[in-house]
Amino acid sequence: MATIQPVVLFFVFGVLAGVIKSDLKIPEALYKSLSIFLLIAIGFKGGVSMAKYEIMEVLPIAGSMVVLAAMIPLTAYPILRFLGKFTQADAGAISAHYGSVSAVTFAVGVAFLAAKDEYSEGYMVLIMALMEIPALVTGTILARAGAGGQKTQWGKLMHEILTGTSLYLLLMGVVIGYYAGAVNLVSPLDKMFMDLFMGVLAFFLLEMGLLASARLKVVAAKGVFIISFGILFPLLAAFFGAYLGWLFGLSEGGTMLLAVLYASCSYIAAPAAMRIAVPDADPALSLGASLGVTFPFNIFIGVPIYWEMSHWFHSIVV
Amino acid sequence: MATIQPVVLFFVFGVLAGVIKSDLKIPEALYKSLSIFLLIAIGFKGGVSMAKYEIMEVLPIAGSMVVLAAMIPLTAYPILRFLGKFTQADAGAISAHYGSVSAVTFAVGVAFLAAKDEYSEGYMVLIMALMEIPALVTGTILARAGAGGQKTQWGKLMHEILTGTSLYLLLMGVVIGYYAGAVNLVSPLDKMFMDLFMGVLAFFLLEMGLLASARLKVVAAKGVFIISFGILFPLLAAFFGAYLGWLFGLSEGGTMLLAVLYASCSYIAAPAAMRIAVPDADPALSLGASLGVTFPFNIFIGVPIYWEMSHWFHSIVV
Amino acid sequence: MATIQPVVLFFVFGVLAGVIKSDLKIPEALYKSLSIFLLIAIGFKGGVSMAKYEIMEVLPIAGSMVVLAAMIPLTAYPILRFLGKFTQADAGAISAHYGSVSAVTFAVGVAFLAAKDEYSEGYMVLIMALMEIPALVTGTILARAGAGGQKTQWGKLMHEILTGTSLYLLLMGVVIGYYAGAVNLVSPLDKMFMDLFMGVLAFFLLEMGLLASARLKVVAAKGVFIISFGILFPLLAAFFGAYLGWLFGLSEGGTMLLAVLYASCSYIAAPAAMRIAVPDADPALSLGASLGVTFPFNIFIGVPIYWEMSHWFHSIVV
Amino acid sequence: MNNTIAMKRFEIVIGIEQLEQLMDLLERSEVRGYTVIKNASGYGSRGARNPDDVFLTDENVVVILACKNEQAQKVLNELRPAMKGLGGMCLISDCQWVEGPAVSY
Amino acid sequence: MNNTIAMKRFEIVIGIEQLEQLMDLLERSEVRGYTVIKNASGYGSRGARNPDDVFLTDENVVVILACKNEQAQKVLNELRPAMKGLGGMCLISDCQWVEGPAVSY
Amino acid sequence: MNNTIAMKRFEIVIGIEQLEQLMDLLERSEVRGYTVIKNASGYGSRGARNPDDVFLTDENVVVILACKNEQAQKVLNELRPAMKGLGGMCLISDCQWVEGPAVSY
Ligand SMILES: Nc1ncnc2c1ncn2[C@@H]1O[C@H](COP(=O)(O)O)[C@@H](O)[C@H]1O
Ligand SMILES: Nc1ncnc2c1ncn2[C@@H]1O[C@H](COP(=O)(O)O)[C@@H](O)[C@H]1O
Ligand SMILES: Nc1ncnc2c1ncn2[C@@H]1O[C@H](COP(=O)(O)O)[C@@H](O)[C@H]1O
Ligand code: NA
Ligand code: NA
Ligand code: NA
Repeated sequence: MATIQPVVLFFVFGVLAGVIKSDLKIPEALYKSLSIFLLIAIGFKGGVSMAKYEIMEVLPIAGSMVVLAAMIPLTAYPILRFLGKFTQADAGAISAHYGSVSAVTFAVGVAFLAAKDEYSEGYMVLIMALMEIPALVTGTILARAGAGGQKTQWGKLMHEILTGTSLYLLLMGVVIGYYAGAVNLVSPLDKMFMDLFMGVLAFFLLEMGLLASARLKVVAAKGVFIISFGILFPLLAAFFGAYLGWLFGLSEGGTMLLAVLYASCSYIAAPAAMRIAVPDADPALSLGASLGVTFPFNIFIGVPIYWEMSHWFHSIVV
Repeated sequence: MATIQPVVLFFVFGVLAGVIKSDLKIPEALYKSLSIFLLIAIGFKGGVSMAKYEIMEVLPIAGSMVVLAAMIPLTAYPILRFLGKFTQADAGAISAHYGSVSAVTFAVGVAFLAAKDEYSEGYMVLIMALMEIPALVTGTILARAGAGGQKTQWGKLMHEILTGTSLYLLLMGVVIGYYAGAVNLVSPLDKMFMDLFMGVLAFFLLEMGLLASARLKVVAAKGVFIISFGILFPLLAAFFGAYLGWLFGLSEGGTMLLAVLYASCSYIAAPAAMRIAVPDADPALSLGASLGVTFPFNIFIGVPIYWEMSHWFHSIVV
Repeated sequence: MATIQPVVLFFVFGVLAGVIKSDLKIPEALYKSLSIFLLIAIGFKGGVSMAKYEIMEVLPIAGSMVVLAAMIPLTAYPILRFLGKFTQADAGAISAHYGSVSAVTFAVGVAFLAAKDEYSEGYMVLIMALMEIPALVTGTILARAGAGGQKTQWGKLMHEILTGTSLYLLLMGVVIGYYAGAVNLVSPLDKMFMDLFMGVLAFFLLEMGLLASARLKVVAAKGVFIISFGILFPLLAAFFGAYLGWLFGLSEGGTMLLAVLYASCSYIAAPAAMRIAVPDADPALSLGASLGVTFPFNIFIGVPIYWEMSHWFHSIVV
Repeated sequence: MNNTIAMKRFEIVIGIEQLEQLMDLLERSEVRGYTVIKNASGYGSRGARNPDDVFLTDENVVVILACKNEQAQKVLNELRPAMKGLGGMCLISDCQWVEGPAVSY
Repeated sequence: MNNTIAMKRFEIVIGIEQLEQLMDLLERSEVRGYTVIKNASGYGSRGARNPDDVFLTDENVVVILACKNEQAQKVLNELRPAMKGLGGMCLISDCQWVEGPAVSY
Repeated sequence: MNNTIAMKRFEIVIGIEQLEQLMDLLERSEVRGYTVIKNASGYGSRGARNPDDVFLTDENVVVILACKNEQAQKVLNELRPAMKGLGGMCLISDCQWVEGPAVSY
């Protein structure tokens, strides 16, 4: 069994602070600054290691995995709509959240591999950045198809998706990291974007813990189905991701990261996009499931399981 | 004589900026972020080095020194009440401030030892975290005993003391540092919480200088007694602390740090607690003495003196 | 030809975010915190390397170059007033901006030299700090001389210039760096103020890009003259600076940095000072030219050109 | 003024620590709209209160609410006894609600 | 009160995303002065709106403007149809402008 | 309305750089309560003023104060000449102070 990483204990203490009603508060500006840092740093790191690949070799694999990510909301929707009895709007919006990804969950996965000294493909971060697009579009179609009412603001939605902060900062990090790697000038920037990564992640997880404990209370009131969904669906999605990673010949680390991406769900980009695209969905529902249930599940229990999944796939063939 | 550490010059420039009315301002969010960082980092560092001790060996010594810290407000109170002619409320509240501790003063002491390459016991930080409790409780009892008027909100006070940000973050740092040390995963987190410690302290001292210069003006108007108290009492408390440290067999560095803890006084946890427990005390008085007088005295003059005290105790016996 | 540094790509992405109307926003507190960091760090670094010189040797050279910087507004003014047909107030205020300096442009110059492993004199930073003074005073005289109307608030202006945040933090950094260098205690502070410099600069340039793209729109509406001025005048000033640097026997790197200082123009200290001294000047004009035109020109095109200028001067003599 | 409804405007200033209590009270009074401005400072019977002081933070909030004249007395009846514990101030004035946006009073 | 002019005071609460639109409208109505308070939260027909929520930010702004009685009807005529799209609320009340500062109404 | 006192409500908007001056003036007029909202932006005779601009910060503050009718004229007499130097605006309106909280007017 893997030892728990010290960094995730920050999350535990964040939750605990919420539970005991400590007056601990992370200034909003710090929270925003850290999230900007993390997105750039994740992109940068991926970009630097992508500089070692032929970009043209990578694109078809990455592209396929991005497109196949549309399968996630397509699977989630019928479960939510027909088993969970959610409205079309809610089922579609939640599907979009689960098709989309969480950069922080990904970062915890990367930290897990780093502690094990396991290799993974640098372009996973590119897949992460681009997976948002099919997930949010598919989720919106599911929420809206055949429904009357207000017309979907597709123009506004696509602008939001394509220029949204998360995608923009990740891609920016990738491009600059790639360039820095190519011209061999990574060095003074890595002191910030690589060396401090784990420390920043620690702070961020502390705040995430505070936020998650508030959200969990809200979603707990919504019943047991959504909580079960928030735990079981990621396992299913991860299995699919691990299968694809193995199929496409990723390393064990890369396969695990793809499982993490498929299992993780969004709490930043998706809520913003769904408010524009599906304003009649209840944001407390999707956010509660995503942040209050699936995020903690993934970073504590999911990540080690997904590593075992990847290991299992890679062991059967050889 | 010891050379002045560069980091305390930041404090001087903070004070100077206040004096010449520079428009220099540290954003509040930065101030709060830095203080969160410092508390976690101080705890983390202590926790990592505590991982080398048997925890059960440490607890009785640490516990004794925490309990004995209640002596500080018990000594301060009669001086303030009968020599200083302060009201019971004010005398009690000020006692609570001086019994409590300043993590930044402690950090300056740690930096002083680091510059000298002197060893100190890691669990001093645990003593610091826990000393708040007897100090604030004793101070409140002194302020309230026999006094009629509003009933003391003990429940609210204990919640404030036990879940207050400073104590929580320090203990969290200790626990995570201890765990990281035990499982040998200190490494990526130390880039943040250890390497950057002095730089963050520098920023923080700059802001402290700005704040202290404003507070000193206020306390100066309150007369010469409170200023003398703010300088002489810490010397007395430090002497007591150094004596105890030597008695309990601490290293020279540890003895000095205990002296620093006993001499330092609070400007974050204590003001918050005293507003709840002793609302009729004048916060400008205790805060002015603590931040405007004792803090600067300690970091410039006190710390080197406490080092000499520790040295003196350790030399007489051997 | 020099390769573009990765760090300036952050500026490009900042501009791009503005152009595509991304919702990317840097919290104001982060922006202010980073600028405080950069000013201290620039000063600190210069101070540390100044500790290697005899301070008395340096002062006359530095002093001369500071005084000669008054030539910049004196040259800019007639161009703006008679060729550009600006009002006396605007011409004076813009002159003050161009006589003054941009610490971030200087930092990009320093990073350029670092990537080339080129030496430069540490006291350039002292020149930068002090150049503000003659520039702002000369600009104000030009804007006000012979003009009736409101009396110039010289007292308030001099207080603003001498205690303004930029000058104060730079000088503070220099003094502390110098002291730390002299007593050989640079070590724990450098982890913050030196190692992280480039990473912080990256964040800052991202924000500068966002701000510049907004400003460029405003200045573009003001016509072609001000844009041409914003590109051509820095070239002229840089040439003068490079000539002086060579004349005073600076190294190639130092000569280039002096050219950068002469070419760069202010967008923080000067706007604040000019609002007090020349309230009837239009701040959108000077700020637009400085931040929207000259700043991007300098960091992308200017810096490599000024390096060639320095090289050229140094090659003709030898 | 045409297309407007005569209403009462309440303007309440209290400490932020009492905001939740006030919001519960307004909910009980079936108020269907209010606006909250945080981070206010001020001066009153308890002296100066200022959210910007790093060590001694006291934050006031301003709550503005418009309701029909009929409802105003009801709100007032609930509010008046509570205000004793809340401190601060509560002003009432006449105003005209401009018809147009969704009804939230 | 001496040295005062009878005027109308508008108090408008809308979402920040509509502020630019409102400012354009006020410019068209030749309003020569207004004050904007950002970062307001509130409750109305669309439920709670709160700028402090990290994930689901909804920021309200309060716009206060004083203008002469003559101009008030004109502003109102422009404002009323727009408010339907803007949501929020708009109150009008009587007030006295104290003469002294530069005229900006 | 029962249990209320008729009062005057002042609403003053000025630049933050003049706030201290205004507070001194209010103290001299023996005002015993006021509320300050910072970080306001606005438009007036000096054009747009906006605290969010990183380089050209202009912050307005809104000061609200309620006082008895008798005192209002006194405050106004102090305020009116000062407002010329302060710029901004000052509005006065009628309001009812709800009795309950400690007297601070
Ligand atoms: N009756 C009211 N009194 C005060 N503020 C209101 C009222 N109704 C609405 N608001 C404000 O207008 C905002 C938007 O209202 P709505 O569009 O109805 O959701 C709310 O969040 C409140 O800040
Ligand atoms: N007469 C008044 N006018 C305006 N605001 C007031 C007045 N009295 C009290 N306040 C506000 O209410 C807050 C609390 O008042 P108090 O409980 O009396 O200290 C003060 O800090 C002010 O912001
Ligand atoms: N007619 C008005 N209505 C509301 N606020 C105003 C009005 N006139 C001026 N102000 C406010 O007062 C500030 C300063 O005004 P001024 O000194 O005229 O530029 C403006 O930025 C506005 O916030
Ligand atoms: Na997913
Ligand atoms: Na103490
Ligand atoms: Na220049």
